[in-house]
Amino acid sequence: MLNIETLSFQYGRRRALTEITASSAAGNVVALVGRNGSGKSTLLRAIAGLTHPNAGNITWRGQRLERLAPLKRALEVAYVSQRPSLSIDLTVHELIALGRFASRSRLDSNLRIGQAIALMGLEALKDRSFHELSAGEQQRCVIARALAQHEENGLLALDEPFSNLDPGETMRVFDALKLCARAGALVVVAMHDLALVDRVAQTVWWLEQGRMVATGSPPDVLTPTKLQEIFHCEFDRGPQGLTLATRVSSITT
Amino acid sequence: MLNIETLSFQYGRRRALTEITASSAAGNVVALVGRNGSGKSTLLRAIAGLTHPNAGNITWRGQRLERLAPLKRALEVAYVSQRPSLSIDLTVHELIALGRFASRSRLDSNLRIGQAIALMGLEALKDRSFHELSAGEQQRCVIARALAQHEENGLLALDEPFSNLDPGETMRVFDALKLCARAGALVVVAMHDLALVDRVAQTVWWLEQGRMVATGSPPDVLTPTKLQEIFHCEFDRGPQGLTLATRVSSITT
Amino acid sequence: STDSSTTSGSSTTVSAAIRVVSLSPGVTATIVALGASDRLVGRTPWCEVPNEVPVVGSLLDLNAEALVQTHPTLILVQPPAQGEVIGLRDLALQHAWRVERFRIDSLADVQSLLENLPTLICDHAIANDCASLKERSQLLQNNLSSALEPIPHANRAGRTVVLLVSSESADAMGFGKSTYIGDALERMGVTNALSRSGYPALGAEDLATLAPDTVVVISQRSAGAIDQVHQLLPKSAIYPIHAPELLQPGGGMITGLLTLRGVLIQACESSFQSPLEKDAH
Amino acid sequence: MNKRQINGLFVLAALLAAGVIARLLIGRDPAIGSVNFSWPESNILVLRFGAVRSAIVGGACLGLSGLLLQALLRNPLASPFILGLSAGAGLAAMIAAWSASMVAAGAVGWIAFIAHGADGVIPGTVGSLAVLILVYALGRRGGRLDPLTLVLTGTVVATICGALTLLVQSLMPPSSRGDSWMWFMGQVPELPSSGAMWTAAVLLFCSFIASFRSGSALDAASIGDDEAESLGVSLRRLRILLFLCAGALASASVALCGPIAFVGFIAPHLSRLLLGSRHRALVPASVISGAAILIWADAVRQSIDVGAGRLPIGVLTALIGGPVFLMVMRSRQMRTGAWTC
Amino acid sequence: MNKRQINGLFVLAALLAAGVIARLLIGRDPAIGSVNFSWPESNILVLRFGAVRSAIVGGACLGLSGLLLQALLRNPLASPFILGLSAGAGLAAMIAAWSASMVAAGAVGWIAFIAHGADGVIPGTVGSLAVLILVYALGRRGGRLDPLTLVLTGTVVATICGALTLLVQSLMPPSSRGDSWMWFMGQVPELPSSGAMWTAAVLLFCSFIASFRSGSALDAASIGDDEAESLGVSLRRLRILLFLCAGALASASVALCGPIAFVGFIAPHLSRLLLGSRHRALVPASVISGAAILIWADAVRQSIDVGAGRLPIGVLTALIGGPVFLMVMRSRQMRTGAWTC
Ligand SMILES: Nc1ncnc2c1ncn2[C@@H]1O[C@H](COP(=O)(O)OP(=O)(O)OP(=O)(O)O)[C@@H](O)[C@H]1O
Ligand SMILES: Nc1ncnc2c1ncn2[C@@H]1O[C@H](COP(=O)(O)OP(=O)(O)OP(=O)(O)O)[C@@H](O)[C@H]1O
Ligand SMILES: [Mg+2]
Ligand SMILES: [Mg+2]
Repeated sequence: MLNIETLSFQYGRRRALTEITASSAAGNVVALVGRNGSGKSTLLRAIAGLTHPNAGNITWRGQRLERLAPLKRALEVAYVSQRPSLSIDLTVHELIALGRFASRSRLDSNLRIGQAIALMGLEALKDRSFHELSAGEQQRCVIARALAQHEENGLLALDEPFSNLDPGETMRVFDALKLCARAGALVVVAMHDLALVDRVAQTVWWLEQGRMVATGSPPDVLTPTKLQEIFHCEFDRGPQGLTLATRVSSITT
Repeated sequence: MLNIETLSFQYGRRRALTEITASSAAGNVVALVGRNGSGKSTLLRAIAGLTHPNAGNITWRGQRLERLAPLKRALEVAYVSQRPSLSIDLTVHELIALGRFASRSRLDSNLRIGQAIALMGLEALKDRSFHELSAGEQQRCVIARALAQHEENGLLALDEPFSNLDPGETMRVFDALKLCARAGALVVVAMHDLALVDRVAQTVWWLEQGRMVATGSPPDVLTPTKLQEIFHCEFDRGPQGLTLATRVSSITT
Repeated sequence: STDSSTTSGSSTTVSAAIRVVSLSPGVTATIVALGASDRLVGRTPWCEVPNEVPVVGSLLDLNAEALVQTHPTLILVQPPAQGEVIGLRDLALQHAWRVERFRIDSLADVQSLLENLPTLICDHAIANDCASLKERSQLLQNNLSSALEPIPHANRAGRTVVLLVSSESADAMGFGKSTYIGDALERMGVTNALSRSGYPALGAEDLATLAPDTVVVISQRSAGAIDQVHQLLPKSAIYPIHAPELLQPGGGMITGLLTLRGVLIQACESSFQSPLEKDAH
Repeated sequence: MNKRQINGLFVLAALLAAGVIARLLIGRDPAIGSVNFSWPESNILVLRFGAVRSAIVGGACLGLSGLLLQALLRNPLASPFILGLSAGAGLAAMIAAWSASMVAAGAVGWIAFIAHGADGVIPGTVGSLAVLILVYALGRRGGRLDPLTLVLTGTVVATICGALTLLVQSLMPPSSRGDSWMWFMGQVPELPSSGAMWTAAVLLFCSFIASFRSGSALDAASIGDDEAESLGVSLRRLRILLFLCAGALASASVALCGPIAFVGFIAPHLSRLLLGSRHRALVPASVISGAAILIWADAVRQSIDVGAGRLPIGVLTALIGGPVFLMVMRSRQMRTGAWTC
Repeated sequence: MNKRQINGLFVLAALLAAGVIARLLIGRDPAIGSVNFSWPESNILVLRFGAVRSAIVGGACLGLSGLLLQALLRNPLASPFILGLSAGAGLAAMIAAWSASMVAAGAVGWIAFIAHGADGVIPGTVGSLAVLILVYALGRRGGRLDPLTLVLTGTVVATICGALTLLVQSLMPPSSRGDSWMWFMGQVPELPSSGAMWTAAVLLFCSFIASFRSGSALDAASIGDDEAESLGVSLRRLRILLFLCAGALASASVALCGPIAFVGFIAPHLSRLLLGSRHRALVPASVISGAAILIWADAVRQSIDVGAGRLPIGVLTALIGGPVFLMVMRSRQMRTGAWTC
């Protein structure tokens, strides 16, 4: 159970989050949507316990994650940042193995690393250097790392994990996240592809300029009129779910 | 006119592109699609004249770009990489101004920088430090830099410019690219969002494992059966154009 | 170009016409030994003088302004070093200063320095100045010769080595053949255990292998270092001496040579008194 | 550990062993300067063993310290003395020497106490610890150790200490100024002070255990601060730990061998070229290669005489380690075409 | 340029002007050590002007060289001497001095030729150019100058040169060993060799123009190699240009002032803290702040006497530049909370 109460955060004097309140039970996929710069990444870091909020608080299963020791926190929450970086030369396998940093059991770890590699389809890339991969392949590696780290019933906080992924890989990752949620995890994903959100998330949290403007199920929140208002582009809700409409096609013609 | 002839490229001993042949006239938007690791970025860097191919050649308006002096090349082609980085502290305006590095005329440059900023809606962020922006805002900055650099009738090579952008900004960037193409430029964009490709690109180049497996207009190339085969997920072609179907929704239920 | 306001306060006016700047500690020490330090108006930071003489920098970091303000007539330098001060030559020409160079490496260099210095620094305007300086120089040369007289029964000291030890952990420096100390040992008839030339750095093992009969350690304060030499050479006779003058070849080292001679004589006598010990070795 | 790492460690260990044997066998006649190889008499053997111990412990301290600092400061130019520790130790040694000359001139009290340590390890240790604390205090930003701030602060503090050393030196009587320079050449003492030896050995042991256990934390720290924290690495604690270990090791090596920073710069790079960049393997590799470089340098200097007796150890570490490093760097470039630091 | 940059340049220029005035006015009675402030007589004024010229040109060379190297090597620890140029110059000067002593002992030919240059700038220039070529040859990867390879190569070559210097030094009689240390402290000569002065001034002028014009190329080079190339920056040419300018400036400053690397390390950082990181502004700022630091250090040392005459200039640059830098660094952190290098 994730509980966010009147959370505020600022970078220096710039306000990034203003009195955010929201909550979600485990077993869900929560999609964090909103315009660029609306505060998704900031909120996600706060959820993962990596920053100290200026006001309000966040609890996960009653604990304030930012106050836990990192080793303990790592067993509760796995985080993937929007800009992965690596300053030394590791192979894919070594990088994913870092996901088990906090775990004690060797045997269990090897199992989990193998599972994560299989789940992300990285068997063929296992022994290649991370720096020699394409952007999408790298993205899959860091997701695999988070999957290896993540414990059942834990929290998965992913910041735009689908960027750079091809449609097939996007599906693969989504399936993996759904699987985690079904197994009892809470998955919070910042993302921009509203069509995907609509199809996959149980809950949508919508941020605007650091404020939570809407929470609820995708069909309730992502109505074509609201989307039109915010993003200035038209969406249709057909039998397939949400799809992008007009304007674009108007130019194409 | 961009002409690619039996182009091959390898990283060390690893083959990344194999005998690519394709061509496109100016005034087009060419979408480069394919799975992760299929060689899109590699091809784009070759198109931008940043690498020396191992075999074959690329010509743009009859010139081999990789043999031009960088200052001259910069007037022909603007490039945005998949992983923008900046090691010093610049403001957004300063970063975008770098796009005019190769140009001689000061006045013209200021005009173009202003236009690019307006086109990408960065007026409000103009004086902020690049490092203090959100990922999507940074992405818009580097696109603005390429727009400022790009000369009419030039070549624009963009590597996944839509990653990290919200739907509204995606539309904005797409409109800008269309505008460039209409004005006589050739725009080559590596991208994964097939629904967007379908709506906006005139030509699709499809790479598989370093080979060009299909070229042509979106409806010809992006047929649901082919997509199913490659990406293992179902697409529908309805009145709205291409949309992602089943499998995903099957899980959601 | 005389400006009385900049004249050194403590220097008397024995020789207003001769104003010497020495850029070599060895030369300075020689001037002091000649009793002519009253005409020194400039020195390096490394020079030790009894009276107050301003520092005008060194060959490698000259304080030209201070040098000009001392109004020298004669500048004494000791090549080779890193090369001479750029522009010193021009400045000297411009101000009509005389510049003299001395090489001081061997005992012979020291002797010729003693011979030549008086004529350079004496004031012909003052009666007897040159003569008395020469006299003192002769005296010093005599002292030097007598300090270097063969020591009776010098071979009783056995294989001898003179060491400079600065601290416990650093290597000692030995004085080999054809150095000024090596020359001195030879003149005194003592066998230098270091049969090589130059100033080799000697590690602990080197000392233990060398196993000299007599060791003279020039060290100012490092008690630990001397203990260490004892520990390394339990069978040798070890004589620590306090003679920093010995480190600077020139007229100033004569007292140091006398100290050295003293301990060497002691070494010969003590080994004469206990011949059994020597036989045992 | 993978095969490359194990092979690399083997090679380094073999080099170290060969170095030990060489150092034990090489002898020289100091009187004429000729070299000989033979098992020495017992009184000489003791000295050679002493040098072997100094070289192994000192080199290991330097290698590990350099590795930890390169990881902590994220800078390939980092070496044990980047934080100013050896400069601090040098300053303290110089102050001790100065106070000794004051004592000789009749001063008393605490000056005499410091002066008493002039020959031993006390001033060096005190000096480097003082600098450690100072750099720690100044090198933080927002309450945390920040690599860039730390590396700049360390460099500046080192330079200031160096300047103060010269200042103190010019306060001393001319005749005793020259001596202290000897200290700055570095040594591999054949009669190491047992205090310095034991301190260094104990610190090396503890730091080795601590850094070996932090091996994967060090790897994890290279993926960016946020993600590393989320993996369970306490960057705060890791940095303080690294800082303290690296500082203690540098101080210990200074107390034992004086300032020979180059070994600590080159041993980690050489290990990285041979074994790759995982810290689990790099920690033992840097320890071994540091010891190997120092012992080989010491062995070679026994057998070289250009007319000035034994050369300062710093000359040999540079003349052996430098070219070896350049060769390995170029050959590995040729082979793989890619080398990340 | 924006307001912050213009203000910063003004402040630095004012500091430089004040430094020049201070240096011209401060005098000291060498006999009694008292300081006085007054317009000097003409024969003294000439000397003070000489020092002012040396400090301005030398400091400017160092500041610019440091800036270019920090940009080229992408390393905040880079300073003019990271490439081993001063070590090379020191080695050559030492060899010259040694051969001078050989000449005295009867050697002839080219040794005599080198020795003849001992009091000029020839050996220093030859030495640093030789090192420049060596580092250039070794510091490339795949035919291009590569920052990491270059910085490691430079450091190693510098250390090797330092070791060789010690080696040559230990061949010289001990009485002349002490002196040569002084050279390594650096100087601000009141009687600069006109050859060195002109060379440095011309090189400074050309390098300044070249780097000022490369200002935006330097900014552009910081956005990653591919993108920079696509903007029109020829990284190959830029790096070679920077390398040559930085190397020539470092050599010139060594010939003029000996090795005072610290000014070159600190001037660019100080400028960056004051003006931000755009190179158009940093180029003039580093030139001015380098000159200002050196002239202030020289002015202050005229007024200090701890009993051994003037202190070496290196002591003052560290004791003035160091704390100023630490203060500015801390105050700016307090203010903005963010500082990128
Ligand atoms: N620096 C490199 N060294 C070696 N191999 C590389 C390097 N960069 C990419 N590759 C390999 O070359 C192939 C093509 O890579 P490329 O980056 O062009 O793919 P891409 O189509 O852009 O993928 P993505 O959609 O993930 O961006 C991949 O198999 C990749 O692993
Ligand atoms: N390091 C920082 N310093 C100052 N302001 C920042 C910093 N990082 C982000 N911001 C600002 O805080 C706000 C929220 O940023 P955040 O990265 O959370 O947005 P986001 O919703 O993740 O955007 P995107 O979709 O582009 O990733 C933005 O206005 C951004 O400019
Ligand atoms: Mg974000
Ligand atoms: Mg790509």
